[in-house]
Amino acid sequence: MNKPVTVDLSLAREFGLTAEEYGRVLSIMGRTPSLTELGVFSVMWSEHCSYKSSRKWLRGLPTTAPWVIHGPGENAGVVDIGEGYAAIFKMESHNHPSFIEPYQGAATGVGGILRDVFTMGARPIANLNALRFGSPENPNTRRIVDGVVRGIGGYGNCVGVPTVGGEINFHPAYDGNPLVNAMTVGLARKDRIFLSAAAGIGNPVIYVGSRTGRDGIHGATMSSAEFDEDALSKRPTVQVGDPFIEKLLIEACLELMETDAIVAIQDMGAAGLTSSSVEMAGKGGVGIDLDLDAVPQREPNMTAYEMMLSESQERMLMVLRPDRTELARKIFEKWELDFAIIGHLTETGHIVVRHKGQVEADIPLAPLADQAPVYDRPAQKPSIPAPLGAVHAPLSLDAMLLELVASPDLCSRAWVWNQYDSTVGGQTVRRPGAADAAIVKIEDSTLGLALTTDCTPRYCQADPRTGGAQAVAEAWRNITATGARPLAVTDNLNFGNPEKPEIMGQFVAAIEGMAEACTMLDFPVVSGNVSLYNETRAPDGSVRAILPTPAIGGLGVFEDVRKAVGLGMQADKDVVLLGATRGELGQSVWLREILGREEGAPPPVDLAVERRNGDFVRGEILAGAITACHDVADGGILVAAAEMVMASGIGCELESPDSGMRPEAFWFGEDQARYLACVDDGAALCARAAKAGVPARIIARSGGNDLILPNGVTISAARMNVAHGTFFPALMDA
Amino acid sequence: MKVRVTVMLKDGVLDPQGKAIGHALQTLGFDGVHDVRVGKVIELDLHGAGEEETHKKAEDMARNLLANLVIEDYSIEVVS
Amino acid sequence: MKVRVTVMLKDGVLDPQGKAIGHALQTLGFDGVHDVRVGKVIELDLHGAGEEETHKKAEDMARNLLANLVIEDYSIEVVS
Amino acid sequence: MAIALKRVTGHAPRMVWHHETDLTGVDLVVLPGGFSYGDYLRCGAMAAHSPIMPAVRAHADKGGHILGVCNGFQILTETGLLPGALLRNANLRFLSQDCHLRVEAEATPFTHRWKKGDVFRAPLAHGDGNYTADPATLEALEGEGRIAFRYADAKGRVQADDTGCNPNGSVNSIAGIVSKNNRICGMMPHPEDLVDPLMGGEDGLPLFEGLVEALVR
Ligand SMILES: Nc1ncnc2c1ncn2[C@@H]1O[C@H](COP(=O)(O)OP(=O)(O)O)[C@@H](O)[C@H]1O
Ligand SMILES: [Mg+2]
Repeated sequence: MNKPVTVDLSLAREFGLTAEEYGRVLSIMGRTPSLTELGVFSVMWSEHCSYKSSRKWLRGLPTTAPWVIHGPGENAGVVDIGEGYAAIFKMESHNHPSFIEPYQGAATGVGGILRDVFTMGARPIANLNALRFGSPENPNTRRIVDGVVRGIGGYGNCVGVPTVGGEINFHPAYDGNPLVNAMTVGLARKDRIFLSAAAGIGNPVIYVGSRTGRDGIHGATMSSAEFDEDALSKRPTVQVGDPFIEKLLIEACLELMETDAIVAIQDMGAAGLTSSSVEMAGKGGVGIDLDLDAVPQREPNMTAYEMMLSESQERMLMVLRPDRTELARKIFEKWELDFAIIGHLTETGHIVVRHKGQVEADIPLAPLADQAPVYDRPAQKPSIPAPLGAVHAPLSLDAMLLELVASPDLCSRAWVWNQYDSTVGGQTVRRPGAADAAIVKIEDSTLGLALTTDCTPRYCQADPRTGGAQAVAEAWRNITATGARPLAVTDNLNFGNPEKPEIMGQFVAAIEGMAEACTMLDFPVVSGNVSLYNETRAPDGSVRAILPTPAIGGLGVFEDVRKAVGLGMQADKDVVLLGATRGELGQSVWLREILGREEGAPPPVDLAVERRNGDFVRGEILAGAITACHDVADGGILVAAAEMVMASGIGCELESPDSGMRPEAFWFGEDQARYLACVDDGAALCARAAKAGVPARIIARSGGNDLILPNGVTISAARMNVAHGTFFPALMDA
Repeated sequence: MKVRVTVMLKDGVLDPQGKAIGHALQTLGFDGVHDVRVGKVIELDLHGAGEEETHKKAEDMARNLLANLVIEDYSIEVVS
Repeated sequence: MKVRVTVMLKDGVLDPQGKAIGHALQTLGFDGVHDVRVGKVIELDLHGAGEEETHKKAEDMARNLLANLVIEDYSIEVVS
Repeated sequence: MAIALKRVTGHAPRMVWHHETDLTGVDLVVLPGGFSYGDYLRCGAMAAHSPIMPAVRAHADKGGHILGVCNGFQILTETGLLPGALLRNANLRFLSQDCHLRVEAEATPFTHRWKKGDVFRAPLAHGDGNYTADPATLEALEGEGRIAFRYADAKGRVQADDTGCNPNGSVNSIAGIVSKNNRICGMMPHPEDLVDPLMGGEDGLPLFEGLVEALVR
């Protein structure tokens, strides 16, 4: 970029701006912008930073509740969890970088979301992730899974934050476009939350963390472009993470946050110095002057353009009280991190960037924000899927069960989570696989958090509205099944190209479904992220979008974490099925894995029923009646029962359903709002359920080490575990 | 024949290990340490090929597996 | 001056990484691959010393930090 | 680790910054786990040279007690306070799972609450826990009864070439060793993560209770 370039429409187009948007830049500036200025506009107005296609619809999500302290708009969402504590959490995607370089893409995804959380004053206490990969048969999938899993573990393990949960799906729609959504949960005192709005004319602007290199320039605009063979040539933008520096940065920032030095703080995420400085000054309604000569640099001869757009990792921007600058410097020096005063706040309302005695950019901040494009893109209402006709089981119940528990979407994820340190910090009460949500306790209190990520993309593809609602409902249900009270969600909306009406239609419908579920379940959205343009262009020119994937990260709270229950079967209990079963096989895993068909409508989501059933189950758990609980989801009742048996090695004998429906519909149907629960006295629970209007029936008695099917066939826990545990090692370690 | 493939991070790509090692050396009292970069060496024993062919084969291996060309460069040296 | 310190596992110490790479190369269809060993290279830029002194310094660094002599051997090459 | 120590001793341990140089008045030095310096280069290699380490060595020379867990064990081998070294796990992947340990030496301050042959559960979480040492060192360790713990299955069966019993591939299934004077113990698994029923069990408690008892004596 050292050779002079002409700034014109064609360059603006290369930077991802449309002709109309470039025209707007010209009118705001009243002149041709400099290269650096054009860079600032292009990243600030990229889909990633401006939410120009999604903003209108995001407003439809409920974001408030008495326990919500900060909803969307800050670096992460903040909820009150009692005893003076707040939980701070958010989810963010690193899809495109993870396709280009799986290890570093995933690792820097974890690093980025950690920074969003500790920026607000929280110590990160748990990480989760929601992953989607291409078909296991695709030769690329193995490489991507390997890199992503190593990257997530490599970064999280090294920083010392436990990775406690997540989800994984495989589908050919993700072949050229995996999804890596990372979530971090942090803990803060609720009266010690740090925000990003800059204030105090003349206050110093401070840069801390790693030095700036030429990493990831234009990452933000790249993440808003679909993939083609060109993606390979864009590879040099890969960023490398340094988790050890992140660890130091966390400790240094938290130490500084104990003082009164910080006026405002923001991580440098996508579009680095540009977005952090523009957003901080913009939110505070002040101007900002930056002197790039003071920016710690890793490489020689960097230009203003490069420094403003670099996405080097592990950096933060802060506005400090001037009389505390030296105190802050001492703290960062103790942690051996770079610390530099790179500017100050002004009353000009402009961002002014100087480098080597030249003004490289001078942009009025208000129009940069206010006139950012917002699109109301045409959206085509998704068609209603045809109901599934009659289907018949081709195999015996036991054969189908074994096939299902071994299938890619239902098999054991132990190979994955065994590479994540899930216990570091010593607060993990339930590790991955032990309960429907991960459970982390709050040190020196009886409080605990239940954490989960959920989405069923095949439902969303068939019916985005139902799928959006189902994702929220399932997160709520998973938290409920541990006994925790669901509080709020973060989301990561992964979709294809919004310029296509059918994709926009999916997006709009999914948000409507989510909004409805969040409202009915008192489960507001407090933070989130949108990732669009998740499409791949095949060499033959055809373009394929991913399945619509609105991943939901849910958080719930325990007043007394000792009351939490896991999902492992316990001996000598009645196993009660709660919730009604109609045998919904449309879009079920059974239909796909056993009959090879992806058809029909997803199971309907009745939010009033969801709430009623869930509130009842949670009450029974907290009262001590239900001692183990598992929600019934993918694979239906039989898979849920098998999972309980596999988790503990304790078996159960299932009763014949006597339901009037075909066995495969009863056992593998994916009707929502259902739970399996272990109780001492099943009849008493059923009686209480009847009073509460919750359908309930005893379906098994636990004991021994075998799952005994109603047709008399016996499958040992050990045999199921072998089938369950084979897929990942066979795919990855062969 | 013995061949050595050396894989280093590309210039401009952050090398956290190198940085940390440089820092540790300084702490140990070594001065004058400027840039430190860390890479991998893979030493292979390839049977049944001449020097030129061994070189070509190693190059193939580097491109296909040993180096991640997104962030790494490689160099090849036939040792014996 | 530039100096390169190469650190390899001692003969006799099992090298699972080398084994895995050998296996992967075979799967990729490369034949004739016999022994594979994996090591580290650390490239250092040392200012203000002649060749001999640079070598000595690098040797010190290798013994003190860069190699673990219980399991590793090192070799030193002054590059420029 | 700090939580476990507090639970057992009733008071919070003193946290020492790696730039400090003084350990006077300390009964027990614990080098906990946790990716010192990012585990770059080799696990524990850089931490082994941090300014506090001469004081740790002096503590050892005076016959003081030292426990190194996970990264702490790696640091102890890097400094030479314990023999051998820890290589990459045999399967080249980070491992985070429960394992079972068989107690091999019962006459040390770290193990005297158990009997030889006892089996207990402990979580492990490391990428480089594959213990190795040269034959002479191994012979000495075995001969002098300095193997503290071996990886085993739940029934106590030790089988070095079975990843079900010996997850990281350690030579002779060695999970933990002690120094000649029995005062320094290094181990890869984390007994401190199982000292509370809420967290899944109290399997690790005997180590800490025994240690406290030995220190008081
Ligand atoms: N899908 C969504 N639902 C709710 N809030 C969202 C969503 N997407 C983004 N947000 C909110 O918009 C703000 C900007 O998000 P983002 O650009 O991802 O932050 P960052 O600058 O940290 O990358 C955040 O407060 C985020 O929580
Ligand atoms: Mg942010």
